[in-house]
Amino acid sequence: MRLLEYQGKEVLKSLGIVVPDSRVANTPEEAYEAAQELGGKVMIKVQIPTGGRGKAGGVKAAATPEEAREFAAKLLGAVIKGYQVKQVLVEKQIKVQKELYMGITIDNRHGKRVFMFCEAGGMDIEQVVSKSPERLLKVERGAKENLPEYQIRSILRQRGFSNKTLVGLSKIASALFEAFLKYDLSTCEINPLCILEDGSLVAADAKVEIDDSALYRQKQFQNKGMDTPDELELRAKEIGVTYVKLDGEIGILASGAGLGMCCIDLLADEGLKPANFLETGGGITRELMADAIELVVSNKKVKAILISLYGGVNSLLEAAIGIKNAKESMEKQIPIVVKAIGNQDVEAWEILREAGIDIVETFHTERAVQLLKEKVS
Amino acid sequence: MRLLEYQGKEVLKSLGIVVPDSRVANTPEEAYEAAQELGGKVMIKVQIPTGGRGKAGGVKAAATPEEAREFAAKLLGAVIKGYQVKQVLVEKQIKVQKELYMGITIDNRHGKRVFMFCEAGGMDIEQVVSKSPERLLKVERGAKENLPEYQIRSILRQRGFSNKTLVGLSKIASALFEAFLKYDLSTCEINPLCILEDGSLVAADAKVEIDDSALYRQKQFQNKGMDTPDELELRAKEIGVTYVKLDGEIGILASGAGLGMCCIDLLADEGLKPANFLETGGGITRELMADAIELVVSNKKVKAILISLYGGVNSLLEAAIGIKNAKESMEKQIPIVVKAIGNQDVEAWEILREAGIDIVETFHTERAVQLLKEKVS
Amino acid sequence: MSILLTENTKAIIQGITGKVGSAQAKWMLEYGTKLVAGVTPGRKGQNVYGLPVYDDVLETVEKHGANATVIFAPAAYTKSAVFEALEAGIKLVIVVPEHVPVADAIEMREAAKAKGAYLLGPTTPGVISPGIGKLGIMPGNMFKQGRIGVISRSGTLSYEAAGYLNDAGMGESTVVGIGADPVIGMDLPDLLQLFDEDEGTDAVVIVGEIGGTAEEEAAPFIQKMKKPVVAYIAGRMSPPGKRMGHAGAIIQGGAGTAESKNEALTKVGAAVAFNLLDVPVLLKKAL
Amino acid sequence: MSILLTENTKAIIQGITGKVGSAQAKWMLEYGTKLVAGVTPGRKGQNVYGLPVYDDVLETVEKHGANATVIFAPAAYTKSAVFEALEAGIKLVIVVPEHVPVADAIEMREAAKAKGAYLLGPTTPGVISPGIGKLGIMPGNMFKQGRIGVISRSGTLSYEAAGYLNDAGMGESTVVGIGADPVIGMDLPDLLQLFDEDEGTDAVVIVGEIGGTAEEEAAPFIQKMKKPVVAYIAGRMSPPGKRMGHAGAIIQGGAGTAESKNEALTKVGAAVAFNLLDVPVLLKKAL
Repeated sequence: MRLLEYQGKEVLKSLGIVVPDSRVANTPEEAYEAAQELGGKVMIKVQIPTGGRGKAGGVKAAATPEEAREFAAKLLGAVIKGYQVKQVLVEKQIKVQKELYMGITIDNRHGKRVFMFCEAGGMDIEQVVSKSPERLLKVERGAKENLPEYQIRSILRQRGFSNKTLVGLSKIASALFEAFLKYDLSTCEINPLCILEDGSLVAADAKVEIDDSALYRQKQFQNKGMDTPDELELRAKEIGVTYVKLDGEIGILASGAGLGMCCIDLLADEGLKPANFLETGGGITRELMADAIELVVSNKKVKAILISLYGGVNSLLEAAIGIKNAKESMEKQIPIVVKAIGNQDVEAWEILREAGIDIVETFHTERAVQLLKEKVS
Repeated sequence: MRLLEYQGKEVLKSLGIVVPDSRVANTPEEAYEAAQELGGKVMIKVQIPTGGRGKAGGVKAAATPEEAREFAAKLLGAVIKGYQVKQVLVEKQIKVQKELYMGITIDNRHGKRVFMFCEAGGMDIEQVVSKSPERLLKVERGAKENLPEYQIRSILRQRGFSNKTLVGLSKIASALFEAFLKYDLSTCEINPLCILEDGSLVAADAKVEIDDSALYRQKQFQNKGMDTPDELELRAKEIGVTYVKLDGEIGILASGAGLGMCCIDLLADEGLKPANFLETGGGITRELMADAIELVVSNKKVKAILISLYGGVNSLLEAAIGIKNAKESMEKQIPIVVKAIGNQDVEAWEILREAGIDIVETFHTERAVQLLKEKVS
Repeated sequence: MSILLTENTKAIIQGITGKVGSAQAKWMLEYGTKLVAGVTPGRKGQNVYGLPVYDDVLETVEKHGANATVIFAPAAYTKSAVFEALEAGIKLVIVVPEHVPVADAIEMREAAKAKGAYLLGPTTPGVISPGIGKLGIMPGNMFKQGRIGVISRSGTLSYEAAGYLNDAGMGESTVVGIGADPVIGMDLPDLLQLFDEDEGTDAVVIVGEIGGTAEEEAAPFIQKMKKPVVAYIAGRMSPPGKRMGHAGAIIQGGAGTAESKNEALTKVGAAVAFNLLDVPVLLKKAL
Repeated sequence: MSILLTENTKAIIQGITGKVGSAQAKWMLEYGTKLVAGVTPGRKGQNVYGLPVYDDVLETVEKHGANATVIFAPAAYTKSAVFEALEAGIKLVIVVPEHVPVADAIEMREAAKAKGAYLLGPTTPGVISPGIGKLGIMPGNMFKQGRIGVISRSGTLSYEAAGYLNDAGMGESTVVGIGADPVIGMDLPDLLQLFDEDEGTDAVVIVGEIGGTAEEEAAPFIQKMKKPVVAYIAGRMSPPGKRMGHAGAIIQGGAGTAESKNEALTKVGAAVAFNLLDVPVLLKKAL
């Protein structure tokens, strides 16, 4: 889960890291008042949980409170990068001397945490790093290892920092790394980390992502971030399945993520476009199955459904009943092709056949795809 | 700093360890009410920061609320083991099937933490352990090492525990060890740790000591425990010196702990009894010295003073002025003998001589003791 | 012959008295797996389908010589169960649970490597050596004894891959679910080496998916292998930036695409299948 | 010759720009100690009595070959300063601060042992090798070059002990303040061995105090030593249960009495002095 910028900055503040003075505004009037309080010259920044806001027009510099109100009025309610803007951050402008990059992430392949630092921060960090990878400092740490201030002090000293700036950077780096461990973060970036004219350091942005699987023990972050703007994805969460909306017309339901991706590939090979990715996981009940199908067809573009299942702990009988029930309650009948193999598959086929649903009695998903192609063409 | 029993039990409760239902009472009437609420049969336990309360008559079993009031009336205000009783804990009586001992301490010599467990808990644990040391299970852990539940489960299983009791003991042990690290404890004991008839575990007492040097980062324990009952020791804390009251007539001031102990030994060899141990530490100022002497002579038994100092960072000039000032403001003049060696000692001797104070111009503390002996005999 | 799960494996189940643990124990036993005991703290003395239950893993090692474990624990307790197994000396740990915090997975991975133990998962269907046994939740009847080693990130796709192998009359020596999480216990080269050294395996199939760089980083090792490798990467038509079910299955910042994986694998001589259907065809060519 | 602090020692001071750090730097320099630099994060480029100040310890190692450090830091920052020194490769760490949490001392001790470094303190006056230099806060003029090694828990008593040695015309090779805290960096046997191997030392004086079991546990090692050992334990007339200034100086549950220490030491052939005055007498007998 990615925190909104202002939530991420609250985390930074709690670590003693300085951020620009700011207010969250829900209305243009609040933005006006905030700008007045902050001395007039402010940044107006949309609060959505994704990067590239600046390039998408979601960040504006206002010279007066009136301008702040005007920008806020334009941005609030607008849709930027798929998200409807509900709040803007009104932030005092700062005089920046130099922009740096600092971040921590996880190297999944090696199971390590990686501290990263670059003298060239700001919007073009990715370009800089891909052109000159040696400019990105990387420090790797294993399980439970910390990054004490003195370690990062020696490392950054070797890159030319000293005195106040060196101590400040080391404190921020060490605090950030400690928070990364403590809060189960999966990504944490300050970009840009600004050096002001007096040599002090200010975090001008904050990208903080928490490992979803660890939210149960990081209760302070519950109800933070922002829900996905897609209603179907929200509904999928409630049902307990994973749903990703795609552009095509063929609904997909698979009992595993790999199988789901495979279905998309196979459909594409036959010139069919998937309308979604949907993974049920292993715990299929009749209710879950019916709800999942209902979810898939609630996308009105869907004109046929491909279902590929393996029966494990839960028997395929449950799945079959769920599919039958879903079909019966469909407003408009569309072709459904089911491949179902495993626990009680013969009984499941019986039910599906009786319900008039097309089935493939082998494990071959590609045969189900071919049958589906016949049905829709 | 040692927590009072009820404060220690609050720590245990926060770890999910069950303790008997109880109330703290400041008056006999409160004890009566508490006993009523707790069902009548209660224990009345004086809340003082030391062990051996039971043997000293500070723990009584009351069969009725009236009896609880009566016992509380007797105990509140009484002096037990040198402490005036200000509060009693009124605690519901429990039906114990077996008493165990569990504790954690620090092995200073090896710099390790040691988890301890004994099947025979209760008041006589020390006897049991000194008779049959093999009955005390010890598990050693180094810096930052934890004691996970599964480790202690395997260890206690090998001592015959199983099922509910084994899981309960392991949970308590592991939680206790985690708290030991987290809260900078120096000692933590549950004795007895009771197995009730239904197999559940209840901590009937709690000895929790926090490392004084770590209190600055364990703010939740500030203002807990109980101040030393000795007014002079309290005053010494304010001044910034270490003072321990002893039984004799010779006041001692030394600029180091080792030197202070040495002074006691030397006085004893001459048949003189020390009235106190007082260590100033290295940072002597004239005010500290004068206050320290005033503190020493406020013990009316003191009939002479031995001062043994080394001058380091702070010059002996400061010490000499402090001694002179203290002497001038003494109500009753008593002999003072000073040995002072180090930074600006010659100048210091000059001042002391002029003030009519006896000095030894060498490092020999034993000569100062001899001179003192002449003065008092 | 087989890897990881062999004739010498004596396995336990941690969390055996739970609903999933006991059901899966039954299926593993029915498949003929040599299970020797189960562990659920507090349940010593119970019995699940004939398997004695203990309070701690170490006792199953002492009394039954257990050397492998399948873990069915809530995600929050998985790390502790894994550490208990590793410290008791268990050398094969199957971590079935999903939604284990990545921080815990990092610790588990590091501890297993330090102990020289094999750790599959988190989010693994487990391992099956057809004819010998199965540890995990793979449906036994999807597999057939044979001489092809299979390594898969996805459970369902490993069943599907085995189907095609069986159809082609090939069968599997061992099918390994490596785990679908971002951080997992074993690296591809570890498993490729085991298969390369296994007398019962003639060739290896890698069933991968988009996301991460495991396949790319395994390429140099594949080049050194004696045995042929055929790979299939699922998700070539999935859009970037979308997490396709598995936490690890996401194309981020241009990395982890099927193209980059296929290119890296082709370069070192692995045969890359466009579809699972092609896997047996490519295998026959390579053998 | 001497131990710990030798002709080859190149020391730095951590916390050199503080009030105590700079004053002590001056005294150490005046005594002739070879100090090469100081460290205070954020103060690089400054200069304290001719010593260059750096932001980090590693730079003093790289630029000046520093191999020893004296730490003057607030108790709360002492652990971090010690770890910085150890990780920079410093092999002699003098931890002057008092009131360091015991948990930190445990970590420091373990880290120093793991790195093969010598760590004195916390709560140590430091070490002095008369004629060579002093690292810490011992007043230099209390000591005289000679051939007796001294190990002391207490600062003031080490000065007093040296006084008696000097009076007797003996002098010291090295005087080591081992630290007065409950958990300290070095064990008596470590230091006894260094003295036993040192060509400049003829005999060793242990100035102990009540509390703990360090002297008792060192006894077996003393028995194996080539050189004579004379011991004095302060606090024989102190009552049990009272903490006599030092956190470690307390007789608890009957352990740590002067009697038990004297008995253990006598048993292995060490001469035990009743008073410091007797120390030179016993030394002359033993030599």
